[in-house]
Amino acid sequence: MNVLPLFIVIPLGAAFLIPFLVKMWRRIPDLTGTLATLSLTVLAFCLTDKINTARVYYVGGWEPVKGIPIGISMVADGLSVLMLIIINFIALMVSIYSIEYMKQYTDKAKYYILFLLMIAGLNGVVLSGDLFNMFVFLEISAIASYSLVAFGIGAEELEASFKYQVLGGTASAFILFAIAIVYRITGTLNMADVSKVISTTGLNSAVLFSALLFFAGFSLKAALVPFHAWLPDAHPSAPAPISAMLSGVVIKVLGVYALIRVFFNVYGIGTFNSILSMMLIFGLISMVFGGILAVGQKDLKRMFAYSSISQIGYIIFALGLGTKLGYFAAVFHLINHAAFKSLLFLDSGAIVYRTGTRDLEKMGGLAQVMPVTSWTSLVGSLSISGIPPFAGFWSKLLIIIAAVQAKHFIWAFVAILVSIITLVYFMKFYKMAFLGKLNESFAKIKEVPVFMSLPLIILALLGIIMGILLLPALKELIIQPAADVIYSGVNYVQTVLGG
Amino acid sequence: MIEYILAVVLFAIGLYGVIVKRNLIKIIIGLMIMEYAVNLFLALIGYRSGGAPPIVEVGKNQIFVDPLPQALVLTAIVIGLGTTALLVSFAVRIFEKYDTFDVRKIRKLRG
Amino acid sequence: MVSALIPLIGLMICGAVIALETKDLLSGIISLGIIGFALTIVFLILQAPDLAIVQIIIETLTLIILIAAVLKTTRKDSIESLKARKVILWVAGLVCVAAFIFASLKAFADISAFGSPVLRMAEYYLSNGVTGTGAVNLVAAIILDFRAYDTLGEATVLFTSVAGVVTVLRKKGRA
Amino acid sequence: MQGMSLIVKKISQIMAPSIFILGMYVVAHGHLTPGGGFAGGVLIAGCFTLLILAYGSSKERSLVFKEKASLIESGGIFLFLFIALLGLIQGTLFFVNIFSRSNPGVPGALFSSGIIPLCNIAIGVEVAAALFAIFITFAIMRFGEKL
Repeated sequence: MNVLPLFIVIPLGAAFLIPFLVKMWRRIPDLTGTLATLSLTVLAFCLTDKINTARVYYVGGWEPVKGIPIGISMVADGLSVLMLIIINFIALMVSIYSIEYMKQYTDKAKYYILFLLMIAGLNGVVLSGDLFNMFVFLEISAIASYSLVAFGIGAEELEASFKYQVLGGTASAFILFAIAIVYRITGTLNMADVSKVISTTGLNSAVLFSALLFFAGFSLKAALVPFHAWLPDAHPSAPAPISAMLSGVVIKVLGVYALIRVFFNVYGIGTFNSILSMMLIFGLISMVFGGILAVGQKDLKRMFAYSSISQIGYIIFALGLGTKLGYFAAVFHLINHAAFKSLLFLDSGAIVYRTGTRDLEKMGGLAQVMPVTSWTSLVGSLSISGIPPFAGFWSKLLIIIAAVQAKHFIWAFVAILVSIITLVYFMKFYKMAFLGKLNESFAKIKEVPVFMSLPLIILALLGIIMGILLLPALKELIIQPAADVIYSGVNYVQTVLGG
Repeated sequence: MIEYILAVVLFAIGLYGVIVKRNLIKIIIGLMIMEYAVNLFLALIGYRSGGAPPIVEVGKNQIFVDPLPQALVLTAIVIGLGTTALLVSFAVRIFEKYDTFDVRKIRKLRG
Repeated sequence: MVSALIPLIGLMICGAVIALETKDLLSGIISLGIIGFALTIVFLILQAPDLAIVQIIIETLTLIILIAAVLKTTRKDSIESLKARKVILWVAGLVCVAAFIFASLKAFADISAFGSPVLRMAEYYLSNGVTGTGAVNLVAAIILDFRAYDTLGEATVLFTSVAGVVTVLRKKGRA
Repeated sequence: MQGMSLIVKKISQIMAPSIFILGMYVVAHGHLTPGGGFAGGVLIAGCFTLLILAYGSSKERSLVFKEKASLIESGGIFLFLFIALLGLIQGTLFFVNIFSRSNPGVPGALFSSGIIPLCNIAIGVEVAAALFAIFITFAIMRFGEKL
């Protein structure tokens, strides 16, 4: 039996059932959330079998007629499977973490409903082989994340979320407009079929216009500088598990994944060749700006949020290099960033949970009272700033090597510089939060409960293992197939439609 | 052709509202105008000259307009309703905290 | 009939300008109603009765929500003061808009004229829609059979936004 | 929320049932005429909204309405998902229109086109409850006395 629909059905079904079941036992939301994400993670790992062939699933049994797709198709190729693994694994960690953390807030059932809907939306985006269907699922996850950001309904959260909604709504309008124009040009919505038609018409100004609209929309979702205004407000204001989801997964799926899918697989870099230089420039700007702005932050989570902008810049920069190694490095960095940024945000949540403040200046000496948080933060920080032998080092090294190979020496140098800046602010964070003299008011705090420290430990261990042992296996298993999908570009048409 | 351009003008007016206006309700209005414009554009691209509404009378041979964009608009309208309801609830909540819809008087939204 | 489109869309544009520029929020929202109801008529002219029905009811409901929100809060628009910053913003906004319209002018020169759509996916719906699904309303056939998966997503969006509204408007956020 | 004057009450008393029946009609004939689950659902929600606006409702009762509406909403959308799953259960694909294959009916008749009318009913229930929930949530909210 084909498992692809289950990625949508399980989270949706769980979300729809929670309102009925919660009356029976108040633990039901925790249980459903964790079980649903656990089963999804297992299913996602099952898909790594035969990862190099694209699985195509025609929803409703509407198979193509005379080579023209008429229904909606779900497509799982290497890139989709990689994204599914990231989404569902991080979601599992976040779901376990939320069991304790969300006790600070009221109405946990609503939290898990919205969380599961967000997962369903993200899975739907990644699996979709249809432009409009992708838009619909993108809206589901966007609307769920707007409400989750404001889950505490404090003034700051509401404002941040409003800003997020306005920019997100604008992005959605751009994307829908672009889809409408694409439909007008090609008469179809299936991505592979669109690609096929566009390759025959070539690049005319209508295609270019739709491409620009797509680029603006997805860049807003990915928070590339100068479209980043919402991220430094929205990510810190959200509850910590949601910050971890947003920074670790949502901007990558709605932004980076969608950009890759539309520009590399649908338009093809051959049709729209200035896309690579646009990605290079936007990636570089985001990388530098995010890094510089992060250094000055006193707010812990805001610093991480700017760091996310900078790291997304790295990924987009590596994609923009347009070489096989660049794609590989981009995918690898994407995995690393997902794992470590969610680890760091969960750590920040642990600190906030115990100290009640996000201000770095009020912290200090926490290593004495919170050893687990301290060690996992150290692993996360070192890995993101690219210290060997952690996984983050390898991915950054690969990005720089790729840049040198592509003869962008100055930009490779900039990437090294930003990497040093990253080290500076993460060391600043570690020193201010964990080293030094312990603040007296914090003398009595304890390590976080086991449900919160468990995901931290798992993610940190994963980082160490990924860097040292698993790299060759991981490479063959999931990274290379994903990079191949990007590299093969418009061959997507053949893999999906056949022929 | 001119119809398409007018739809784009409507979209641009909405965009202008979102960028320039400093009032939460006005920003919501701007977003809604953008949604209307996209719906209008989608409906326009499906029109076929002399086409009938896409409801088949069995046994009759007719020219119909393209039904697919209509299905898309139906979805887009409902999505628009969802986002608008959520935005309004946020605006009302923010008003409760600050007693104003003015972006400049609300801390985070400034700039 | 189709010749009425251009004046109607013109009316919508006027409504949009008034909605954004009026000083009274209530008038702004009612002008927004002009756009919505004019859009209903445009849908009817474009032979889309399904859309017209949904649009007219949803427009009414949206207006009720917006008006209720404004009546419970305030009708006053923020007072705009002429500062350098505001002028810059204004110029930036206008430049954006102008660039956008200019780009679209060039882009639409490349696509076929109004009234002759490109049918690729839709061809099958028009020729085999009734025999394939049994529904004579082709729009219903598309949204609930060919593209029913989209409709599941759409219903989920509504469910999500209701959950969101209930979440945001609940009494207390933190325990 | 307070009710309105006697005239409004009387008129809405007459109007509400007809709006309700119109809504049901639009839902049931979604595959034959313009309309369908969304339009019909909004109409049914409008009927209840009208009654609440005309007659008013105490805060306690509104809260009960909100709870009920949320539950019915989840039920409706779960039903839709279940109809979609019927194909999988039967051993074919997700969202397969199982009845139209085995028993297509006459196009144009009320009982035709397989799962489409069933989906319309499920969506109608969901949309009606969802919009009513949104309305009642806004109605409960008052300023001054914090929610």
